[in-house]
Amino acid sequence: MDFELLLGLGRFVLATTLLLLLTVPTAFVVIQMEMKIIAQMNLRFGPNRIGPKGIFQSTIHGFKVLAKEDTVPDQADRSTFTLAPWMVFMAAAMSMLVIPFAPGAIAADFNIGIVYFFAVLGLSVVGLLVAGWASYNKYSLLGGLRSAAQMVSYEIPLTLSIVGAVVLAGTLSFSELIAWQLDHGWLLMWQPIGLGIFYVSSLAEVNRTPFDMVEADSELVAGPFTEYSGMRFGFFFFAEYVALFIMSAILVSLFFGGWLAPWPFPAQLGGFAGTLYGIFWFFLKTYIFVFIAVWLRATLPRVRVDQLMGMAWKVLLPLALVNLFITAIAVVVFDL
Amino acid sequence: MSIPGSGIAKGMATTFRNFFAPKVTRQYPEQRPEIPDRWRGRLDLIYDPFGEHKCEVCFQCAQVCPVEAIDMSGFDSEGNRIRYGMQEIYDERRDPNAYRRAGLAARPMRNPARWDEAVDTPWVDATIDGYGGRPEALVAVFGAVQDRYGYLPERALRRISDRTTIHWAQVFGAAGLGGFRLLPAGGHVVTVCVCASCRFAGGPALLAALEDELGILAGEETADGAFSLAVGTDVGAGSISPAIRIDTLVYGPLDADKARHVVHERRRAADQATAGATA
Amino acid sequence: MTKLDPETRIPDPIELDAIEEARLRAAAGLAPIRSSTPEYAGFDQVGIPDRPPQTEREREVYSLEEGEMLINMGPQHPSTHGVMRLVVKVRGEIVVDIDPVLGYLHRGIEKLCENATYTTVLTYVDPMDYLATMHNEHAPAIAFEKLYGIRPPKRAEYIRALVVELERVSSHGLMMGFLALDMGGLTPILYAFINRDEIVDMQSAISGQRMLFNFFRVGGVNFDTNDEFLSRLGTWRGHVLKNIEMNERMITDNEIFRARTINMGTLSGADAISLGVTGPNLRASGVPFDVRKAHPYSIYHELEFDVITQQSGDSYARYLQRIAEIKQSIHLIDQIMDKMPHGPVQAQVPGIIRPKPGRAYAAIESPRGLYSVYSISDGGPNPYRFRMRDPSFISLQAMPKLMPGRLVADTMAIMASLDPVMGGVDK
Amino acid sequence: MGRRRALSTPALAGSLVRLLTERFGSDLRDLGTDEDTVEFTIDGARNIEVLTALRDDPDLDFFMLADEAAVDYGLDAHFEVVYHLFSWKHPAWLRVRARVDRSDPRIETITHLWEGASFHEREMYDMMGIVFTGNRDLRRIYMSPDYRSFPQRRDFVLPDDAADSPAAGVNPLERPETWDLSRFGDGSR
Repeated sequence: MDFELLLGLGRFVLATTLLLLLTVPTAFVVIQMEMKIIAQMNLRFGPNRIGPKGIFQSTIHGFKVLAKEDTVPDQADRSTFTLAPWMVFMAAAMSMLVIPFAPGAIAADFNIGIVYFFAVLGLSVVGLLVAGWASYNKYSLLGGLRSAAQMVSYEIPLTLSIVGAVVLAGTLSFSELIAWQLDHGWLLMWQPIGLGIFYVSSLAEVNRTPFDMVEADSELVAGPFTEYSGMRFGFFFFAEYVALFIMSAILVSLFFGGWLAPWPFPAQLGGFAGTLYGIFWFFLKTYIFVFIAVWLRATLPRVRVDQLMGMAWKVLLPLALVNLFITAIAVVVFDL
Repeated sequence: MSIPGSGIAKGMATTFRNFFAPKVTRQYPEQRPEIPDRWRGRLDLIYDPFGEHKCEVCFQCAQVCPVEAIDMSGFDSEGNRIRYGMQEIYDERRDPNAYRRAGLAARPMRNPARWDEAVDTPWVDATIDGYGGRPEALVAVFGAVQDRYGYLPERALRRISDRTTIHWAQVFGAAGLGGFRLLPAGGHVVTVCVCASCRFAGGPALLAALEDELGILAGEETADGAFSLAVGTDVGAGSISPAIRIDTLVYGPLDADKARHVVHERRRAADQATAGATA
Repeated sequence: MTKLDPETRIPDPIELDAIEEARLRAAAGLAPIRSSTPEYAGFDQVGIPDRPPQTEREREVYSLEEGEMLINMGPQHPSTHGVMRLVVKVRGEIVVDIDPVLGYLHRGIEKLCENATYTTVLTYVDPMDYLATMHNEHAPAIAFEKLYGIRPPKRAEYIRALVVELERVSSHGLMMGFLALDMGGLTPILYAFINRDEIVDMQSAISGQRMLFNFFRVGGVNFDTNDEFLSRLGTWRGHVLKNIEMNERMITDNEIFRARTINMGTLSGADAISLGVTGPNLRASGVPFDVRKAHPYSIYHELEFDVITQQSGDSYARYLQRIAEIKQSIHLIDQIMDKMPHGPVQAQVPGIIRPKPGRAYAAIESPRGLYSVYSISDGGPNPYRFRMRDPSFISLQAMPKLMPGRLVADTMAIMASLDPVMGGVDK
Repeated sequence: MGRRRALSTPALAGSLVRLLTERFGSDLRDLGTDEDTVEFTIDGARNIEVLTALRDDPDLDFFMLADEAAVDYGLDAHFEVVYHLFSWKHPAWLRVRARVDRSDPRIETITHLWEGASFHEREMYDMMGIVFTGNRDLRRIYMSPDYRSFPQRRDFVLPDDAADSPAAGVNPLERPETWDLSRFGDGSR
C-alpha cells in the first residue's frame, strides 16, 4: 500500500480522535463560562463550591448526566428517539474538522472547507426534527418544527453573508482565507455588513438567546429535548455548547483573522512555536465571542417566533443580497 | 426611542457593569443571615440539666397554634398515653382503613370504653350553667365533674367544650394540666413531685418515705385499693418544694416525717368515713 | 374486591386499582376511562376529557376541527405562575381558544375560615395571594373591625398602610421580573428579587416572619415599629429607586421586549370593566378606578396621591403602570413616615371575639386589584360566612378574550402581564 | 379607641337611599345602611330587572360588579346571592341580596351584564350548588368534574372514614349538627 496514503489516513484518524476528544472539554468550558458569567451578571456568585472557584461544576454536571436514568417514553418511536442525539452531536463534532486552529493545526484543510462546514452544520436540524417527532410529545413536536423552520431560514442569510467574503478572497478554503487576511487585513474591515448578518444568523443557527426558539423554556418546556434524560440529553446539551464554540471559531476565522495576532504583535510566527502562538490567539478570540454570546443571553429576552422568521426573510436576506451586490460591483470595478 | 438598538445597548451596559459589581448572594453556611429580634420561626426542644426533655406535653403550644399545625403525643402524669391533634389523623382513621385495605374486617377502637362511658349530660349542662358557662369557671366545672365521676370522662369534656364554646383543644389541655384524672382509677393518687427544684429539696427522700409508709413502689396500688403512688413533674409547686399531691390537693414543703403524717391523716380520714358509712 | 381467577397471573397493585376503579365507575354508571391502548393513541385526543362536555362553552373548546390540537400548559409547566392548567387549542402555532382549568391549589380557605375564630382567620388568609400577604390580612381585618364596631388606633392604621405599600412595591417589582422571565430574559427577575429580599427582611424585622406574616390583628397590628425595621427602611429607601431603575434599563427600552408587548393583549376599558378586571390592569386600560381613591379605607384619605392611568391597555401599558405605581407607593411611604403619629398600635379586644350578628363588606386595593371580603356574623366566635373576592381569579377570565389569534409564545407573556397569583386564584 | 365611630358616608348615602326608593319602590325589602354600604333584599326572580336598572340608570350608574357571592342560611332557610356594586356617583358600596329557594336553587345569570360574573357563578355552582340559568359555562371550577357534593353548604359533612368510627367528627368545630346555635339566634336570619 502507498505509504503516503497510509500516512494521510493515520493523520486523519488521529486528528478526528483528537477533535472528538476535544469536544467534551470544550463543552465543559463553555458551560462553565455560561453558568459563571450569567451568574456574575445577575449579581450572583455562580458555582463556587466544586474545585477551586467552582471550576469543576460543569464537569460534575457531565458525570451526573452520565449517572442518570435513561428513560424512553412509552409511545415514542424508539429507534429514531435513540438516534436523534447522535445526529445532533455528530453534526457538531464533524464540523470541527475544518476549524483552522493554527497554521498546521487543521484536521482537514479542504479546498472547499467553507462549503463543507455549512453542509455539515445543517445536519443538526435533522436531529432536532427527528427528536421532536419521535418523542410523542406536543411540546417536542412544536419545538422540532420550530427548529426546522428557524434553522433552514437562517442558513440562507448565513451562507449569503459570507459569499461576499469568499468573492473578495477568491477561495473556499479556510487556510487560504486566513492567508488572504494576512495580506489584506481582517475581513472585518472589508465586510462589516456581512459580519453583522453572519453574527445574528449564527446566533439563530445555534439556538442562542435571543433566538432560542427551539428550547424556549417558558413556552415549550424544553422543546425537542423535553422527553430526553440521562446521557441522551447530555449529548444534546454538549452539542449545543460545542456548536456555540464552533460558530464563534468560524466567525473568528472568517472575519477576525483566525489565528492571526492583532496589530501590535507579530501576526504569525513560524515553526512549532508559531502553531502554539496561533492556537493562543485563536482561542482567545473565540472565547471572546463565546463571552459575548453569553452576555447577550444574560441580557436579552427571546424574540417571538414570527418576528424571528420575519427578520430572516425581510431584513437579513435582502441585506445580505445588497451586501453581495455591492461587493461584486466593488470587485469588478476596483479589480480586487 | 431614538436609535434602533439603543435599548438593547442600555441593557447590555447594565449587565456588563454588574459583571464587575459586588454580588448580593449570601454564602449561607459561612455567612449567617441576620435573624431579627422578633423572629418567630425558630422552634427549640431543650433538655434540662438532668437530661430530660423540658417539654412536659402540656399542649400549650399546640393550643395556641392558630392553624392547628401541631400534633403531639406523650405521657401524662399517670402514665397514660395522651395526644393532642386532629384525632382521625392517627388511630381512628389510619387503622380501620389499613385493615380494610388488607381485606380484613375493620378492627374496633383500641380503647372503646372511653367512648361508651355514660355521662349524665343534663347534669353536666346544669353544672356548667351553674357556674355561668364562662371560660374562667372551667377548673371549677372540672372539679365538680371529677367529684361525681372520680375522673373526667371524655364525653363530659366534649360537652363542656360544646357548651362553653371553648375550643376542645383548650378544654382537653386544661384537663391534662392540673390534678384531674382522665381515666378511672381507684383510690387516692399520691403524686410525688420529681421536678428539678423538688429533687434538690429532697423529693427522692419523700418518695422513699412514702413507699415505706404505703408499702408499695411508685406506680403501684395498695392492696386495698385505697392509694396509688405516682411520680410526676406536673405538681407545679416550685415555691413549696418538695411537694406531693394527693388527688388535687398539693402539700408542701414537706420532709419525710411530715409526708408520712399527711398520708397517714388522709388514710385515717378515709377509714373514718368508711367506718361511719358502715356504722 | 374483584375475584381473580387463580390460574391467571397475579396483577400488580396498579392494575388492581385500575380494575377496581373500572368496577366502581361501571356501578356508578360512568363511562369507562379511556385506556392507553394504541387504537386510542393519537396526538389529537390527548387532553380531551373522557366524558361528554357539560356545557356549551366546554363543547366549543374541546371539539377540534381539522388541523387543530390541544396543548396542556400546566399544571406542571415552567411558567404558569403556580399550578394552573391552560388548555390551549392551537392551529399550528396560532392559538384558537384557551380554557383555564383551576383548582390545583384549592385549599378551601373560605370553609376553613368559617370554622376558625375571627383572630385565627387572619392566619388562614395569609397564603392566598402569597406575593401580597399583608394585603390579604388587611381586608379581613377591616371587615371584622366593622362587624365588631371598633377602630384601630391611628398609629396602627399608619403602620398598616406602610407595610401594605411596601408589599405593593415588592409585588409590582416582581411582576417586572416575571414578565421578562416569561419572555426568556433571565436577569430582571433576579434584580427584582434583590429589592424584594430587602423588603422581606424589613417585614420580618417588624412582624417576625418573612412571608406569612400574621401581622394584622382585629383592632390593630401585632407589633409597633422597631429600630431594626426603621433602619432597614432607611437604607432601603436610599437605594430602592436606583434598583428599580436598574431593572427598567434592562426592560423598558429593550427593542425585543417592546416588540413583544406593545399592541399585545390589548384590553379596552369597557371590556376590562365587564370582565371584572381591576387594579393596575384596569388602570392600564385607562379607567381611573383605584379603591384607595374611589372608596378610601384605612388612612388613604389623608395621603396625597393621584390615580395613575395608561391609555393603550396592552401588555406594555400594564408594565408601565406597575412601574408608575411602584414610584407612587414609594412616594406614599415617604408621606406615611412623615405623618406617622405616636400612640398605641392595638385597640382593646378580647381574646375570642363575638361580634353582634350582622354583615360587613371591606374592599382594598391589592397589587392585583380589588380584593374584598364579605363576612357575616351570627354572634358566634367564628364567621358564619366568609367570602373573599380575589382579583387575580377574576382577571384570568380575560385570557380567553385576549389570546385568540395570538401565538403560543404570547400565551405566557400576556398572562404574565396580567400578573395572576395562583394562591389567590385557587383560594 | 371608641366604639363604632360614625362615618360620614351614611349621610351621603341618604341620596342613594332616596333614589332607590323612588326607582324600585315596594320591590325593595330590608333597605338599610351600614357604615359604608347600602343594602336591600330582592326576590331572586327579579335580579336581572333590578341589576340592569342599577347599571343602566344614569343617576345610579353602578357600572362595576365588585363581588358576587352566595350565602347558605341553613337547611330550613334559603340561599342568598349577594351582589356588591360600585358607582362613581355614590360613595357607598351597594349590596343587593337576592333570595334563592333552597329546594330549587335557580337564578338567572348576569353574565350578559358583566362577563366577569362567569367565574363567580361557576364558583357558586361548585361550592353551593346554585344553578345560574343561561350561563354558558356552568362547570365546576375548583373541584374535579366528577365531584358530586357542594362543600360550602351548611349541611355538608366530610364523608370521612372517621365518620363511621365511634369518634365521629372528633373536632366539634367540624360537626355543625352538634352546634347549639339557638343561643345565637336573635332573628337575624
